Amino acid sequence: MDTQRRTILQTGGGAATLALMATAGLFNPGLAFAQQWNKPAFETKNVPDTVKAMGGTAPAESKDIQIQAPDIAENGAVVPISVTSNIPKTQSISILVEKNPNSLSASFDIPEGTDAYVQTRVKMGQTSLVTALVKADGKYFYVNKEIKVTLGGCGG
Amino acid sequence: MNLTKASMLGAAALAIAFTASADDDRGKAAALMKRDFHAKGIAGMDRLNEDGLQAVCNRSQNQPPKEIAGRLERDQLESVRYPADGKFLGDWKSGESVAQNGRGMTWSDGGSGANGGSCYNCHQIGPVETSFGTIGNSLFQFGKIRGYGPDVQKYVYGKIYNAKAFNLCSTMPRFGHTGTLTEKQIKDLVALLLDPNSPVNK
Amino acid sequence: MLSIKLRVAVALTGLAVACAADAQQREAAPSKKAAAQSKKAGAGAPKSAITAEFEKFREVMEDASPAELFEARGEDLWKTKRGPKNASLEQCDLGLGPGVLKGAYVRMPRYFADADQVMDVERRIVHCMVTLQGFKAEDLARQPFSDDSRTPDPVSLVTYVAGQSRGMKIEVPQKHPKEREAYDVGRAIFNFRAGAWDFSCASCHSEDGKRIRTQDLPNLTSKEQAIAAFQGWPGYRMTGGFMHTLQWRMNDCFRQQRFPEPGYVSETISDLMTYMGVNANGHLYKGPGIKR
Amino acid sequence: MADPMRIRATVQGDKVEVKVLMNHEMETGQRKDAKGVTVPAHYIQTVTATHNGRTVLSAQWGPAVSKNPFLSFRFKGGKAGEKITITWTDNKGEKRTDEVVIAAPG
Repeated sequence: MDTQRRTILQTGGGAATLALMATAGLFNPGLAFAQQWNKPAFETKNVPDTVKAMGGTAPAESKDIQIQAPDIAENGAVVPISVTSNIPKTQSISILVEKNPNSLSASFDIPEGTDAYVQTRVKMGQTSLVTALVKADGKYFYVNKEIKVTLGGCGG
Repeated sequence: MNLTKASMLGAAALAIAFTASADDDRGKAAALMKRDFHAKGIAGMDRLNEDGLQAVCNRSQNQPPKEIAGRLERDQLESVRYPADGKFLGDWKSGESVAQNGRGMTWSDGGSGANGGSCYNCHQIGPVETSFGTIGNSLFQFGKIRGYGPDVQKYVYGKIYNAKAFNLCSTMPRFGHTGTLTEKQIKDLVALLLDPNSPVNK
Repeated sequence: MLSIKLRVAVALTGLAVACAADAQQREAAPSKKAAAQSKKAGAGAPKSAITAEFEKFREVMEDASPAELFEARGEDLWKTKRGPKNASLEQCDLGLGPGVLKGAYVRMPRYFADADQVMDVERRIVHCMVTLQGFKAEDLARQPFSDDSRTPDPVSLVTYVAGQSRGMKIEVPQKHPKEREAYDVGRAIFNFRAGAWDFSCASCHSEDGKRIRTQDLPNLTSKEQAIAAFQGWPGYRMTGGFMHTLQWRMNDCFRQQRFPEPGYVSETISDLMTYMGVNANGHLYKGPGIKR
Repeated sequence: MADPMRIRATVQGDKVEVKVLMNHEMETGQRKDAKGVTVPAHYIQTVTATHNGRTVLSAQWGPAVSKNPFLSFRFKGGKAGEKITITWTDNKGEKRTDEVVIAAPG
């Protein structure tokens, strides 16, 4: 409970600062989001907290999001993941790994004219659900996929 | 009869010819390795010296004539030290961690810390671990299939202690003979395979 | 003890005149039928499915492999004047003439008259760094493998050179007598069992379809599979995220073989690479890859 | 200073496909080195891709993005011969910018 309240407060603070800086004309507003690293979101330790810290409420599961990733990762240090959203007006795509120490791996802002698609590679400490969280037209959607992580090689 | 004899002689001659050139290459290989290698950590240069069994396997492409293999296997079996208390079954839970543990005898091992058996590197064993090798046969349901009796227990203990006592040029290391695993660890592994309560037999 | 020694001596004498060896596997197991059953009773996912999944995503990653980062670094190192002699490596002869890189990697190891030795690519590059640039061999051998703190220059250089043979056919030469001798001695090293666990290279790499844990083990004695070991090296190893060459791969195999350590860029390694490379001849080399 | 990125940008139909490899340790801050000392966190936090002064993708990363990171995306409106610029900034304030010319379809 405490953690949650603090996270929300911090997010609020971050947004306020951002607005203030934008008003002051301190940087190009087009670059604003990229320059502002969402520290509270990256520090959350479970998926619901991450969603909250990113400003999301009650995300709905959606079949219009696809995660392309291996069912079994050959090596948890490098798990290739691509996410495609077919939801109109997709604004951002985030990749969350439930069982990692911090759930949020990466978040991408998709401006108009850019496909709602990203591909990257993430670390996974163990077998886990991976969540693709999409913000579209101000609303939040998600889809989950389980990725198994195995031991391998001599000596494990 | 004559024909058989002649073909056998031919085979013998071939074998000798082949062996001679292979021996020559092996000699060069051994000399080269002694020149090029250096001791590191616990892995001394003495490890490049073949022991008798290795020498026989190296010279026969791991297929020694039956007669010789039989004699040497008996020697290996005589060297197996079975537990003084006559009990072979330890704790299967500890056995599972010995089976998982791949540590032991490399130049990066040494110092403190127990060795493992590296069992999963080569064998399927328990039902949960999907990351298992296939150099050895599957040991899943070992006890269920082969029985839990004292004979099987003694065989498994001996096999882990010195696999070469049962198949002279087996790929499997001699875990007891080389001091890699302790008596207790081998008992725990026996339990992993032969305790009716072990997940291996569920 | 004495009796064991004596019997071994007898056995060795016996072997010298041995006829065709008895090929039977004589596993003294209580029941053979049971063994077959136990094999069927596998609990894990079938190997083929796992391997197919790994290969699918390995391909995805090789399309944009971190190895490219090291190729770029290697190219810089190749072309930059460095070392006590302030020279670049552009005059280094990898067997096809000074500075000729295209196809050099897939034609090594090979015999070099100037050194009167068979050299694999890393051995030759180190040779050039010493003779052309004035680096000291001892310095290069001190910490030759990638770790947290650094990627050694020869590793990036090998990666660059390997990249220049992408898509080319492997043709490791066997013309010179020393190249043929390297193959034969390489095979003998490959089969030499010794050490604490009685292992040779062949213990893991002489049968089709075997794995350690989930890792496929190429059968290096087979034409069809030797390529699997040649392919993908130098490789970006996902574990730790290090670039490694075959020089490292073979060094680490000897560690796991429970042997002492082979010298860096030693003849032993060149001979093993000759054995493996010749067995892989005729296949196409895909360039630096990704490894587990 | 960090080594250059490898950027590939290729026209595909009415879109440009961009693939980026970056040289970066992406240290989590939770790993211990051989001596048992914790290696401090060091990872890229933000990435921005621009084309003709317009942001075509921006990203925020945590330490769970793999070492030597890879990123791929597609956008509309780019032509062969034009430039793409990528910039990353890490948690220590280090920064790297590289650019590449968009290639015609292969």
